[in-house]
Amino acid sequence: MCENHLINTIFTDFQKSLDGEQEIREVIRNICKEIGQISREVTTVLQVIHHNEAGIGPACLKARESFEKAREGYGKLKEAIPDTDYYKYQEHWRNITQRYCFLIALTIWLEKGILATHETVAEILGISAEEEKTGFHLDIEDYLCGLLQMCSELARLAVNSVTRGDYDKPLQISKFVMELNAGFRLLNLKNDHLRKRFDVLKYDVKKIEEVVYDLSIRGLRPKTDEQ
Amino acid sequence: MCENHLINTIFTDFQKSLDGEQEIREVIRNICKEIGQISREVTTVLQVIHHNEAGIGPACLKARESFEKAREGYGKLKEAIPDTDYYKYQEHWRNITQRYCFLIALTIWLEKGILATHETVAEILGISAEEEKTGFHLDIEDYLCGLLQMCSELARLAVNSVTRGDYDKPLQISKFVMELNAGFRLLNLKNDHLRKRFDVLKYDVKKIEEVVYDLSIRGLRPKTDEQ
Amino acid sequence: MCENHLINTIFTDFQKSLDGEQEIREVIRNICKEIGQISREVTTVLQVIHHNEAGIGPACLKARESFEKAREGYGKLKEAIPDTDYYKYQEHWRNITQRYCFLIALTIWLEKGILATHETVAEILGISAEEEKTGFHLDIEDYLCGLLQMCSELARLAVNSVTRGDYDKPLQISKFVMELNAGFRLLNLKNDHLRKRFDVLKYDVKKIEEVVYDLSIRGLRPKTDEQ
Amino acid sequence: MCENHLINTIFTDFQKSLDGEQEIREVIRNICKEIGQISREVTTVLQVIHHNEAGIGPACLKARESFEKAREGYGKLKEAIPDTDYYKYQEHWRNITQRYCFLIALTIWLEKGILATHETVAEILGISAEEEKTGFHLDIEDYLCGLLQMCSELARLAVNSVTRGDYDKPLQISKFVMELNAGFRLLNLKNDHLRKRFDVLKYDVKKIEEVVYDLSIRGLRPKTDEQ
Amino acid sequence: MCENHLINTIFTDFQKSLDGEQEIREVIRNICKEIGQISREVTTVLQVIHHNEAGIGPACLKARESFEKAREGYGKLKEAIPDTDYYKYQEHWRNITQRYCFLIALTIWLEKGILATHETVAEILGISAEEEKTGFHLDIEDYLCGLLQMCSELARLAVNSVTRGDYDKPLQISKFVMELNAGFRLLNLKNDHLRKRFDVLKYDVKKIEEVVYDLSIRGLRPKTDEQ
Amino acid sequence: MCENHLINTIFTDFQKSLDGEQEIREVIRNICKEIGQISREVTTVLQVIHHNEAGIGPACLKARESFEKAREGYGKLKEAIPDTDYYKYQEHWRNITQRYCFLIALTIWLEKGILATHETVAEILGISAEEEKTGFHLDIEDYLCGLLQMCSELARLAVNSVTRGDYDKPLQISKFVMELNAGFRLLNLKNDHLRKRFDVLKYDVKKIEEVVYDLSIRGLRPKTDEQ
Amino acid sequence: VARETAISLPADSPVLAIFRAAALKLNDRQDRHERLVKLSRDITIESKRIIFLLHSAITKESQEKTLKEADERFQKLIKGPIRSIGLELENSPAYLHSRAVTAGFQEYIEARTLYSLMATKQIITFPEVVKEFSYTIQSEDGEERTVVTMLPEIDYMLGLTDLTGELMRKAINSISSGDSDECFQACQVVRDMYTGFLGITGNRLLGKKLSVTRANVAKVEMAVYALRVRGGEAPPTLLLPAAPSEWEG
Amino acid sequence: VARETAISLPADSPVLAIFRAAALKLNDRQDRHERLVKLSRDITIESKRIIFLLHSAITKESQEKTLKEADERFQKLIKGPIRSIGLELENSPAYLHSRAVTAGFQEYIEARTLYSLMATKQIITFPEVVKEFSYTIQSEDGEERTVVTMLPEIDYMLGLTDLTGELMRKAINSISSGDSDECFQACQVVRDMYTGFLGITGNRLLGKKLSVTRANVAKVEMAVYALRVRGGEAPPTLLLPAAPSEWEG
Ligand SMILES: [Mn+2]
Ligand SMILES: [Mn+2]
Repeated sequence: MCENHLINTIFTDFQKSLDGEQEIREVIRNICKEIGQISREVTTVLQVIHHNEAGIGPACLKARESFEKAREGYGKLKEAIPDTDYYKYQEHWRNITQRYCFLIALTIWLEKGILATHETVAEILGISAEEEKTGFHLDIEDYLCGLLQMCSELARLAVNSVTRGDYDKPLQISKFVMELNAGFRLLNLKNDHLRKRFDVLKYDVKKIEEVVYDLSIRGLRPKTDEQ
Repeated sequence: MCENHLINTIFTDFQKSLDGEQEIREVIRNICKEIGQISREVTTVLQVIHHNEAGIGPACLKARESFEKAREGYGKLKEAIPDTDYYKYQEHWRNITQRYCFLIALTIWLEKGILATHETVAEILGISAEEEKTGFHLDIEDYLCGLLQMCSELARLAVNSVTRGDYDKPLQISKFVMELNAGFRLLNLKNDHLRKRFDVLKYDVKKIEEVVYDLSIRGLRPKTDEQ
Repeated sequence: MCENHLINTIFTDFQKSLDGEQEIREVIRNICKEIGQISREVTTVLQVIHHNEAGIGPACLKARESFEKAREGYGKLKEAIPDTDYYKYQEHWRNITQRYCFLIALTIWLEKGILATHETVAEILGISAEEEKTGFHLDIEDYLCGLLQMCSELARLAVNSVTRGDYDKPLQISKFVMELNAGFRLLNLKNDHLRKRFDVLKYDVKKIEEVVYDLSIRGLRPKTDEQ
Repeated sequence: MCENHLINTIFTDFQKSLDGEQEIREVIRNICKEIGQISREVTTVLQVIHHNEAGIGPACLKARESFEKAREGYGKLKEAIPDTDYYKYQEHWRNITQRYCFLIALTIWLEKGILATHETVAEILGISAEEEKTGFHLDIEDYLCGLLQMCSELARLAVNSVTRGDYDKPLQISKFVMELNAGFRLLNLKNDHLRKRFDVLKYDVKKIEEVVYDLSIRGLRPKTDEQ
Repeated sequence: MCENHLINTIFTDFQKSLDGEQEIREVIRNICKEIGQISREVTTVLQVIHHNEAGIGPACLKARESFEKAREGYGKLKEAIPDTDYYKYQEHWRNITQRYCFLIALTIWLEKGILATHETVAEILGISAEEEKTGFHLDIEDYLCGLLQMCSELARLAVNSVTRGDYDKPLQISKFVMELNAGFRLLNLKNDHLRKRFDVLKYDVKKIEEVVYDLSIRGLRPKTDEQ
Repeated sequence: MCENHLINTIFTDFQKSLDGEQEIREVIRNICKEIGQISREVTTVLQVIHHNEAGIGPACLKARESFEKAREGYGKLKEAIPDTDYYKYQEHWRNITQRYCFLIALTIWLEKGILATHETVAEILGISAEEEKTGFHLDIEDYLCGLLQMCSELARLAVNSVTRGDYDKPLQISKFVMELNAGFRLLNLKNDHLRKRFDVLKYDVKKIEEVVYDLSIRGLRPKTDEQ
Repeated sequence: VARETAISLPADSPVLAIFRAAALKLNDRQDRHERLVKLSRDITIESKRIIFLLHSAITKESQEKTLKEADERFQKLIKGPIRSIGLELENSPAYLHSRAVTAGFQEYIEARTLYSLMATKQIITFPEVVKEFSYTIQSEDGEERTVVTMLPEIDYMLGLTDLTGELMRKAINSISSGDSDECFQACQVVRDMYTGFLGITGNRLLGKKLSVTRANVAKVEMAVYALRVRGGEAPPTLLLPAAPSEWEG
Repeated sequence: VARETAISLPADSPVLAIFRAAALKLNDRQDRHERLVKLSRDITIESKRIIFLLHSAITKESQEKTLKEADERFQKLIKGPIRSIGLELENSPAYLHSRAVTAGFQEYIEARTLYSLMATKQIITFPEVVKEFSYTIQSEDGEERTVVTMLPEIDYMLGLTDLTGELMRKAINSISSGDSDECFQACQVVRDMYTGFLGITGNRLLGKKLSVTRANVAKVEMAVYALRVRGGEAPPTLLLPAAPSEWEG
């Protein structure tokens, strides 16, 4: 429309690449909607752990099934995004991925009482754990954010376990979260989202310690093998 | 003053429509002032629930009387606004309506321990719960916002009940709010305001769980049939 | 997942209405994207008027074709939106509609040198100029905003016409914009956006007056019948 | 509702004073609406000076009539406001009053070619020019702001006079504005708003000088006695 | 320097009034600096209440001495400002006066456990509580703002009292702040600043209620006569 | 007041240095008021150049006298400010100093038609032209800003000279400002105040060129020796 | 429990190992980011200076000299900091650090396109710039490999929006140096670019800059208008000495 | 005229000479500013890391190791970038570039004061920090001279305001690691600093940070409150196993 041919080309070329980007974003948005919905379901399923001991096992099973479905979504995501552009579009799935890290790590802890590694979580989502020049992967910061979310949920679980009369779990939680706390202190965080989330960890740890203290002074603390 | 007749007409017509809109807004503002004042009175009346068990019944009665008066105000509002213009002026009464939903839902819970439905609240305000037919209705988002405000108030009530030595009410509140929480978790919220309000619910839930925990660990929790 | 049936119903119903709204918004967004794109094309096409006299006629023809396409878009919009919900979704198309008013009024002025009335613009877009009957209409504020945008473009055109050696057009523009200015002065504006836009008109008027001045003082002003 | 009598008194007293203030503001707002409307009409009436020499006289007459009406409004304002509260409510009429100073000073210059003094303007508005005695007065800052607005209008008039073929008026304007400019240069301004307005004066002066320049270099400048 | 005599007079007169105002402001600023400094000292002195019970009495004595000095400052202020100009210069001392209201109300509560009335505070500052007669007075809004600041400080004191092992004071504070809260709820606030400050009160109330709760549930709450 | 002695010392020491700073600022402010007033007088005195050729010489003389007085002020400033703190307080005198650079450079050009160097201006103000680690000096950026202000004034002078019938001065101005323009183009400017001021220079140059052009086409351009 | 846990944590705890690994990765990222920010600042300041250099030439001869110098300085940037960015990001995702380098890239594009317009009367295109950012690196073991410094297209476009500002300056400068052809040309380029930007949709950053571009168009149009109004008054044949009285009316 | 003037400008024009000198000065300033910004960023990032290091120690033994490491890293900063700043500004007014370095200084102070509180239970004072910023430089000709890196007192104070945030973190951490003494101490230091800041008048920057400090005080006070409320419920003698029923009422 503009008579200078070269300038015309510059702008139409750019519009084309914008359109391409727009399309990719549309695809991403749809996939994210889907896996976001699944993550919300898992979250709801896992709520049962706060009120019903017996429900934990089945809830984990259900969660595992959902992770399978999420894995498919991540597969599609991996395909949709050009190899070099992971960080260009990251904002779209960042929150959701952090939530999956949280949900997977929580499930694994409920199942086996151990920490899900970066590799394990990535594997469950069917993506790489390595950040390379190109390619879709599980960003280490998202993994760490997920762990912090898990700690908050575990603090809540410690409180509700006692309400349910389970005096055992708070101690397990305490031991586990303290290890994570020691781990997080090894990191140099910038003043970003992860840092803010990390500041919350202190309060989670404090809450858990208070529960353990409450049990101790009432002699409700179970004897463990270690002590 | 402007010599072009056509232009003259366009602008004097527009000034007329501007003036008309201004008048409607004036009417709305006056009605809202009135029903806003009533809502403030109800809020004050219901404060007694935090300090005085015996005052709850009478407070609910007084509140009911005020709702009658508010209903008249809503009647006037309904008349003042053309059917097609509900959303044009909605901002004027939005906050007030949310507060009424809160107050009505709280009153009904205090009276009967049940959740006031969307229809019930709309009926008490004398307006439709359906958007379709007539323009003026009780927006469901406003209703839900009111419920969330109620949850915050109930969390506070749980705390103050314990102070008053009433160890029963926190458990009722816990059960009720947990159910609502489960309901809200079914939603896939986009809406900004409702979303933010919903995030507050998590804190209310946590607070209530901690109150129940405090009662449990001290053996102050009344035996209920279910457990 | 939530065991309380009543609550379940409330929330699943709400989710349905949320989804419905979401769908409507999606539809609106898609239509707006389309007509927005068309409006951008017209804007680009009409740029030619600033440096090529001969291009004006063809540009107007092209613009007219695009308005036909826009009209289809507005038709779809009208269908998509329930009669009562015009103001609920208005923000989506507000800017675009103002731009169409601008483009149509500019085209008509270029073609015939007259002011496009509110009815004419509405007709070209295939929508009602009246609010009362059906919900969807051409808001008069949007129409006026479009006229103000046109005045800015005409002020620019006055300058560029002189550059092109056309000393006639500035005088036409001057007469036309002065009349519009007189019209706008009749208004008692409250509205923020329109008000701000109107303040810009003062600068446009001043600019045009200075162009006419520059021609007058240099004896470049064509003799007109009136003088 | 609040059981502590002392506190009750404090707050109900305060509510009364709040209500009183609210009422006064309502009254002020209504009067300002009215005199604002009149000022807008005068502004429109005086627009004619830019296009039609012959219209100037009649426009001044019309303006004078409107000033009479404005005077009544200011009379009501003076009554409505307690002597001590002029500065409490000043913001309400500040802009309007500045505009009246502008309009009155412009009218008087058009009529007689002289500067309307602070006292003259105050007298026309029927208020005191002195702050001391009674509370309500014509603030000198507002008067000066009005003069600055007049200078901008005169700069525009200089341009449009030339367009009309009147090469005399620019020189009168030049002489008048230069004198005012010299006056303003005597001030040591702190005040933000006045300062900013004063900075605009520099541009007005420059514009007027350029108009006189254009006339001079083309030999269009009428011979005056002084030169 | 400006040759037109009339204009010269106008501007030199104005410069005189500007200078006069400037002088008054200078005087006000100096007095405010002084009483501001004193208020800061009192604030610092009263910090001791949070960690040292024994220091409270002496701190109140010191504060009282400072109020004497402040009273002198307010005396000078009263003299410096013309009766009609209270609202012209109010911004200079507004924050400081609010702080004095806070400090005086806090001191009196610490001394006697009662609310300092508007009149009492005004008297201590040596100024009128009434607006009508003389211009200079203690604005009731400033008084109320001071009370709200006191409530925040008392909420903090409730927390720190418990830390110090004083389980009595939180109950006193609770009773006192609840009464004030009931009072504030009677108001229909428009005013922005006061409104925002009032919203903070809700958090203060909640905090105090939670402190009382913590004492109650742990059986640490002293028996009072009322219960 | 705080019991931790060390912390107490830290803060009282800091307050002392703040107080010292405050005192210095007060002194600076007073001196700046004084030299600011003088600069305003010079500005007014030099206004005569635009209307009265004969007044230029006397105006320069008067200006020179005022520079003497300003020099005394700068002497006091130099004394008042600790050697290392020039840039700490620079904001206070920055604008004024730039104006002096403008006024001095203008005076010298009017007197001798040459560019006042950085050293010359500094000398007239009685301060150093060298930026060393310590000491009061004439900042190079302020000097350059002053030159840019002079160029704007000269552009205005070119216009007004023609009005006065002096066809000689515009050519001198043209030659001089073009040299300065070539000079400024050698500088690398940041996106700061100086850069913005420099962008204005283009328009001044353009204006001057237009005047020279106007003279040329009318054969009013005096023959100079160079051509 | 906390302290007990901490004390009892063995140095080879698998949890700690996970975090030690994470700490390394995070530190690497931060360090790299810092290095890139510094490179970007270097590019920014040098590009700004080249722009000033390009404005400084008044005569045709000095312009040629200037263009030559500018070209040399671009080459230094390409072989220096821009190459370093490529090497720094050889094994890391470029977009991860795009915020660290965007300012430098944008300013570079502003300078580079201004240069290309002056040297060739054409705006250098995105692919052409990209081509210049490709390097052949000799490893220590003698093997060659290709490293490319990735330039996001959006940075190129954002640089172009700023170009309109420089062209506006150039146009007004060229009026006062009497070169009206250059002024008309610059005006048309700015107009064409404005038209181009008007048609672009779907990018927030560009949208924000549109009003600045519009202001630049207005300024440049006013400049050529002034040129024309003056010219209109004085047809070349009348460029003879004449008394002002003849020009009346 | 313009072009003529430009062409006729001799290369040794005194006007151009003035501007050439000015150009040199302005470039010097800009270059120096850039170098200082880079040094400041280096200081910032390393200081932040030292702060994290200081938080990482959980046990007393690890704390000693940590303090030792922190001290070494401070020395590296003092002998490295901080010294470079001093040298850079040896002949230039320091305040001219204070905006370039303030971020680094503030973060350094935050780290340094936190360290001093942990190592000596005292906050290192401004004069003490200043003393550490003094260097003896050996010139090439063997002569010694003293160079001081000027630290504005306001940067020291701004660093202190941020210290309250770190102390708050430390206090809450120490609760959960069961070290209630440390928590009470940190609380009192934060309170004392808040009291100190409350008394300060006449600085806008500090005023803005006061609300952050207040928030930190509130957080730390809530932490010690929690500690006390728990303790209040459980007198030491009752720390024996007991059935929950005994704790009723
Ligand atoms: Mn630029
Ligand atoms: Mn920090």
